[in-house]
Amino acid sequence: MNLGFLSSLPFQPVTAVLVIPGTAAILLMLLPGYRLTARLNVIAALLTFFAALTLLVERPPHGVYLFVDDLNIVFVVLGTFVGFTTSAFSASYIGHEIEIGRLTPTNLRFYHAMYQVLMFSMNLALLANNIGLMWVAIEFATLTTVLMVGIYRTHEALEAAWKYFILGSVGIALALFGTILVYMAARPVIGEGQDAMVWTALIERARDFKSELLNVAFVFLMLGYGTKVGLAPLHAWLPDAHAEGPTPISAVLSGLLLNVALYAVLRFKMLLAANPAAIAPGPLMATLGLVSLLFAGFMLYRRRDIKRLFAYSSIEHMGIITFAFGMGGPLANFAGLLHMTMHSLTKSAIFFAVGHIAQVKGTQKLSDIRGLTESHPVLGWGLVLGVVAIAGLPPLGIFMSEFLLVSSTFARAPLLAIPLVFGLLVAFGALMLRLTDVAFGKPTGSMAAVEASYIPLFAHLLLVLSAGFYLPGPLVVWFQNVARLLG
Amino acid sequence: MVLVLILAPLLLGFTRKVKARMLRRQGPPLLQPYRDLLRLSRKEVVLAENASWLFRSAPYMIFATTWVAAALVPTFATGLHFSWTADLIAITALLGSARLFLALVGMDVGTSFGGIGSSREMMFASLAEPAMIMIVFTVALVAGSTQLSYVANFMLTHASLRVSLGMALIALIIVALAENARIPVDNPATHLELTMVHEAMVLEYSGRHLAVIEMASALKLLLYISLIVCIFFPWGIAPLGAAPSAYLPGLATYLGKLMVGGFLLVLFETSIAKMRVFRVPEFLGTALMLGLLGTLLLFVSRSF
Amino acid sequence: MARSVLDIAHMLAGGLVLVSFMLLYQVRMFGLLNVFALHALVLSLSVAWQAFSQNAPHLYITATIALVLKAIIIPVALHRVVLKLGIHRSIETVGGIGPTMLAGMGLVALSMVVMLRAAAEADPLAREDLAFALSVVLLGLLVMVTRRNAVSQIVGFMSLENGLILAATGAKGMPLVVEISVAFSVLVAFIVIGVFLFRIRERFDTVDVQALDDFRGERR
Amino acid sequence: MAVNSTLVCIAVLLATSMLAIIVHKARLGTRIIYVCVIAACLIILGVAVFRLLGSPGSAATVTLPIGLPWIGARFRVDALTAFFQIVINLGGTAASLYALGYGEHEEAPGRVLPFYPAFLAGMNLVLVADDAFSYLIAWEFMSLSSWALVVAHHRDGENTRAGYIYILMASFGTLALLLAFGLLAGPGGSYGFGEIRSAQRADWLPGLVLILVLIGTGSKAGLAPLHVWLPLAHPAAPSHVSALMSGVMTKVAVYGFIRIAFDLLGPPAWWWSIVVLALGSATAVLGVLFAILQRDLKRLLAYSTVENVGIIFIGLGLALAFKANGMTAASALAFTAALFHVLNHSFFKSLLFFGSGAVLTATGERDIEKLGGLIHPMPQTAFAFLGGCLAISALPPLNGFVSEWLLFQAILLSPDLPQWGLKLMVPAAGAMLALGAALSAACFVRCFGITFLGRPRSSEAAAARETDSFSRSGMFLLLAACLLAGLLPGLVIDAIAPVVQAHIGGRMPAQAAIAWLSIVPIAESRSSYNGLLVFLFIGLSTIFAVQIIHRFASNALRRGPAWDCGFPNSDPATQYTADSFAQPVRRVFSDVFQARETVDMPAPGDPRPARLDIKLRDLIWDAFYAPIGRWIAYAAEKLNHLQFLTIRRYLSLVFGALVALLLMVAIWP
Repeated sequence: MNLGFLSSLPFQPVTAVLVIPGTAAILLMLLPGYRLTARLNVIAALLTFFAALTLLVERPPHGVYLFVDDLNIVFVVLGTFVGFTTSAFSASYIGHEIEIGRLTPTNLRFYHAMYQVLMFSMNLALLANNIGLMWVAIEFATLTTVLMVGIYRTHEALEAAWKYFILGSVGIALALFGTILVYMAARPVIGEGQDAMVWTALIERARDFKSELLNVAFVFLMLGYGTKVGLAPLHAWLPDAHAEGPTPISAVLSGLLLNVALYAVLRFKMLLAANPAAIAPGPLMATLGLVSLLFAGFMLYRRRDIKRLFAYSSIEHMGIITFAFGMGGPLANFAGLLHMTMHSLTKSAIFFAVGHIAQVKGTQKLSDIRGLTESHPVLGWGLVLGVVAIAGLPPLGIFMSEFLLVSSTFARAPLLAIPLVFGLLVAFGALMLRLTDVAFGKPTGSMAAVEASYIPLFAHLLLVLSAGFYLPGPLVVWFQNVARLLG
Repeated sequence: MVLVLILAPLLLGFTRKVKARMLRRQGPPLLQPYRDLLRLSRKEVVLAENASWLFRSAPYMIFATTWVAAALVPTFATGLHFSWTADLIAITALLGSARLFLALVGMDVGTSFGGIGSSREMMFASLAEPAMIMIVFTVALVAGSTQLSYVANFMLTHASLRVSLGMALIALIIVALAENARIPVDNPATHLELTMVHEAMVLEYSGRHLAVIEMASALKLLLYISLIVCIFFPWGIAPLGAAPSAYLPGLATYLGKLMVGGFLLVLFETSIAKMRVFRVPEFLGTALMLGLLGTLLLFVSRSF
Repeated sequence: MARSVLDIAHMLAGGLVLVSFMLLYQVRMFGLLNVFALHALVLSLSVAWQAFSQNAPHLYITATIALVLKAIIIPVALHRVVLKLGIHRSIETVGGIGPTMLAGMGLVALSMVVMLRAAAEADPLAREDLAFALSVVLLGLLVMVTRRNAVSQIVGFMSLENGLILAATGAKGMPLVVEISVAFSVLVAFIVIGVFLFRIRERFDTVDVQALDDFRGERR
Repeated sequence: MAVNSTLVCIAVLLATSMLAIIVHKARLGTRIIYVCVIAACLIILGVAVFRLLGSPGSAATVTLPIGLPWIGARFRVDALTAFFQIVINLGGTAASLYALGYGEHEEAPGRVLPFYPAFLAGMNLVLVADDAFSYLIAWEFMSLSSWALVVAHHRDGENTRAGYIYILMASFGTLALLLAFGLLAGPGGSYGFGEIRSAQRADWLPGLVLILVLIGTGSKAGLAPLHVWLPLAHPAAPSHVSALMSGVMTKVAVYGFIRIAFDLLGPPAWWWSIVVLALGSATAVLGVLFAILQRDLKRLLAYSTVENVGIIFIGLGLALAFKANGMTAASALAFTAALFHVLNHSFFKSLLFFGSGAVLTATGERDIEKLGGLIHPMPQTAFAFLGGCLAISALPPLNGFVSEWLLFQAILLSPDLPQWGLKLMVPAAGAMLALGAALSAACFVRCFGITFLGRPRSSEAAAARETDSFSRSGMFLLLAACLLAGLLPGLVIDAIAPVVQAHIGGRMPAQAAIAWLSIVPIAESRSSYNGLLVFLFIGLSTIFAVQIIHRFASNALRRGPAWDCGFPNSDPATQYTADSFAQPVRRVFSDVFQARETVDMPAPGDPRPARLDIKLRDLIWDAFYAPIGRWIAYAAEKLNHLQFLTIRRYLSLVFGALVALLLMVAIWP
């Protein structure tokens, strides 16, 4: 695909990243018919992805509302890519759902529209140069996902959506309060009005801000956005939302929304880091991360539902990433970024596999799924590869980040490394235990061949695999810049 | 090498004779063992149906290994030509391989007695061998060599009384008793299968095979006695590079020592009774402990 | 002038906190709803006053939204719900009123300490407002935590959100306040609709969240 | 040049496993794959041999632009690497040769063929890795591929369980190594081995690293108490893979230990050797004791692997002790002995596993209580297996004896060590070593006797057939290797010398020059051994005896029934069983095993058969692992309640967190 064509479009790529999904959403709201809408959905996602790619090529100047810098472009590109692959996956997945009548065409129209809205709001949250705007966008994303989680209208789905909704709203409220406090802190320095909420302005003047106010603000922001990240005491919505919603949504949640929330947290961490007098945000994040890691690690053992299992593993990995950014320093930050990327790819891949598995086996109960590698070799080995990757075994990408994280942590703060390693081991044990049961042994359930689209699954896994061996130079430089940015 | 071959049955006969005399019996003539061997070798061989090639080749292996081991022990002169081909440890190991073959053939035919024999034999061995190694350690640490000729020389030149050596001697005697299937560990003259250890293993043998095995065990006895002799009582043994003329007195003293050794052995045997199989490990355990103690003593005393 | 301005703002904000306390010790459903209406009223007043004192006209919109939506429509709607579901008897609270009140006091104290330390030399008006807003937020959370019943939890959440609006308006010259209040109203609307949309009445015999939780994904 | 060719071969191996995914269904697929593997292994082998004998001193390095971005993947071949390359690829070649025949019986080639070359590639990669990252990647890749092979026969629950425990222990070890490297590399993250070698460290650090490395490599090598996975996982895999895991992969772990403890870590402290020696001797004795009691042929072999690893670590411990006290010659001796044993064990353990695989294919049985009399249907296998048994029992003139003999010689030099701890530790280790050697002899008499001798105890055993020629050739190749290494130890020692030179700073005196090819560790007056002559003597005297007998004695021979002691019962069940063979040992060491014997002796006149049940458990498992498992299960159960809270409770969690943090901010100075 030649980028010249895209940049020759009448509008800036930045806006393109937002406009394409927006218009697509409206279109999809109107158009009937599953095939057409599914295709349109994929195409829109693809275009968005290319638009995001063009951002790499020529970076637009910082606007008042939108801006692009090293940090958020990582998230944007990653997000749009996963969004695209997921839409491709969802096309085949939803097709099956229609056949078995779990979804009605009306649901479907709604579903696709919502999907694009989600894309839109997430991209907005990432590109927003205004902390208020970012907040609004994230709230919007949450609401859409709430609606999509509840789309099946089963007891469990509704309950999950409700739980997600209530907890999410509280999180939103806390985040808003934090945002207001930041404004209050910025106002005396920058002056009233718009500018005091513009990110680029804030970060420049951050050192002069009132540190105490910033501290309080960070507490609220950490908890507010941390709820979205799914950190341990605030995680409650995450497993059920993943388990009860349609699998593509689970993939998007794990692969994207958590990252977006994390992105918000990172922004404010940078803000605090820029202010010498404020409390160091690192320890707080590190603690929350460790707690999540350990907690999720233990929770993995008692899971009976395959999607919940991987939801908890998302909590675990978010914990690891948060810990990494909490540790700070070039190595740990690099590890954190890498881990985040790899986790998005791997986890969404796993959900692709799990979606098809659940469809062909007709159940999500772990105890009813056995011997996948024998009954459905491609899916089974795909799942094995994915779990092996997520468990942090080489030669896949996550190993590299865990390697950097653990070794650098142990060299700097040995006492922190012990719980980290312990948590990793516990989680690893649980994952491999479940994997052994699911992938091996005498097959149970239907042996029917599954009409699945393996491309997204294996595209992701291939990326992860290659990343384990080789990170392209530009990517590395870029990550290193971001790591430096995060301090 | 040939010498030991000739002497071995004689020693056996001697011990039997003396034993009989002690029991107030007339006892077989001194040369009886030779006669037995000849007779056996003339008899035909009766093989069990399912005896394998191993069963038929093993006797020769046993004989050969034992013989080589025995030939490596300096008897009356230290300047043996090939003495450097193997040292004490190697000798122990050679005997070990002989034992291994013996135990294997014990299991070959697949009767229960052979099994009993080999399992007990291996259990004894698994304690006797470490004990032996420990003894070797002690001796080697004293003499600064595991090379028998050098050891004998060392003992000859600066022989001095040492606690650890005494321990080693006792341990070695115990080991020797166990290895040669003598009372109290085993009764060479038993005819009740359940009490057999060594005999049980060779139960299936007959004719020439039996002869070879008997020869081997006779060699073993000789080997141990001459081992004890040359390590602990090397007096009169012809030193390194001595003129052949010195060999004669050496030989004489050697024979004398053999007689004494055989006599003591018999004395010991007749004075005590055979012990239960599961008391044997304790018996051998003492040997192991003594050996280890001797070694430790030397290790520690080095620092003074 | 400035003095009285400050006092009135102060009084209104303090009043809001007071009303939150009243929310805390309501045991009757309707009582709760009425008090909440009052809460919203006070809020709209204080917002209006801020609009006047900061002469920021756009805040009037927020005030009216608060007034119309929160003080009138939603309480009425909730009345309907309560009647429809027939749960107007009384609401089981977790822990007695006494402890709850004490906890509330503690929270207010905490927020005072935090804010006054934090915003020491920010301009007094904003400072007071912030402190009060924080305590309102915390009290709202406390209400949510101490009530077993969905409707009363909604009420708690809305009071919390009132606190946010208070803070937002208190933050002098803060942009987007209107948008935010609108967004929140949408959110609240969603919640209220949710009770209908999810047909909780039909699916469950009661809106008691306990009942919702019986459908926790993995049965034990 | 050496590095490049090695890397190319590794790439070929990886490509082969890719290929295997495609062709594993094809009729000739198995052949193709294994032939490719053999080719690659042979090339690496040749290069390594050439290097070790040709230009041992130097070290060639290559850096590829993959792996950790700012370091790149560094690869290096020095003497140590070359030596272990020889060990591994000899084993690999033999195993592949064996598998050419054995693999035909594989029922699920799709689960073996793709991972087998990957496994070999991983092991080779570990050897050449020259920075922490690529080292660990290779290390874990090795574990991963072998895990896949362990769970190849996945319908058997035992195997999957074994695989689970294995992969868990493996990643535990990897994390330990990761921590070790973290310490070595320091916060700056200089992961290259070069930097690590030259780095300056706090004096407390190397000790900690050594402990971590012991945990990391020990868990792979099967050092007690980290050995529990080994007797489960090794038997679970197909036999040629078991051979690789037992004979070769444990050696890779040893390599890791040597590479870090002797190379990267700088001068050792004397107390390290105490730790190593203690662990090593405990492992040796425990391993063989448990081996004696096993009824499963392959598990028995696995336990004996544990024992031999113990022996190797005893040697390494001695080497550390001497090195720490600057006694170079002695240290060189001990180190040589350890490396020699590495080589030997890789030979005869692979050989024995091949044999067990042959038995498995012939009878479908691993339980030796159901075997017996196999020497008649499969004489050649029996012969090879017997050779392996003799070698592993450390009997002259085979190779096993030489390495143990060298070890004993090294121990004899240790009274000059100044530290009291060592003065007491070393003789104890020596006793343990001797005990282990003797017990292993007993163990393998039992193993061979019950399996191959006597009468068949089951119809399968009775119906057994000799295995195919490929399998046999694989076995005899290794048997020849055992014999050669036993007869010409001098050459092996000289070949090892450059490795020793590189890591100890001294070497044993050159052996090749000595007359009659005998070996002399220190001086002839101390000790010397000549495998060749011993062999010749034995051979001569055997011939002599045979000649005499056949000349003078009657050659009459008659087949008759075995002596039944006047109690005719020809049922094979009356034979001595494996358990009864082990019974004396079990009694003697009863307090080590805690074996539960339950005897059920029916009253006279009761037709019930009498029963004797023996329950045997690995104490280490009960002592360490079971409690951990229970604890984790308990914690998981308790925490699991958090999945089932009400929304209100979740809210109160959030609320609590908020209040707590606010308090924290409030009391913040």
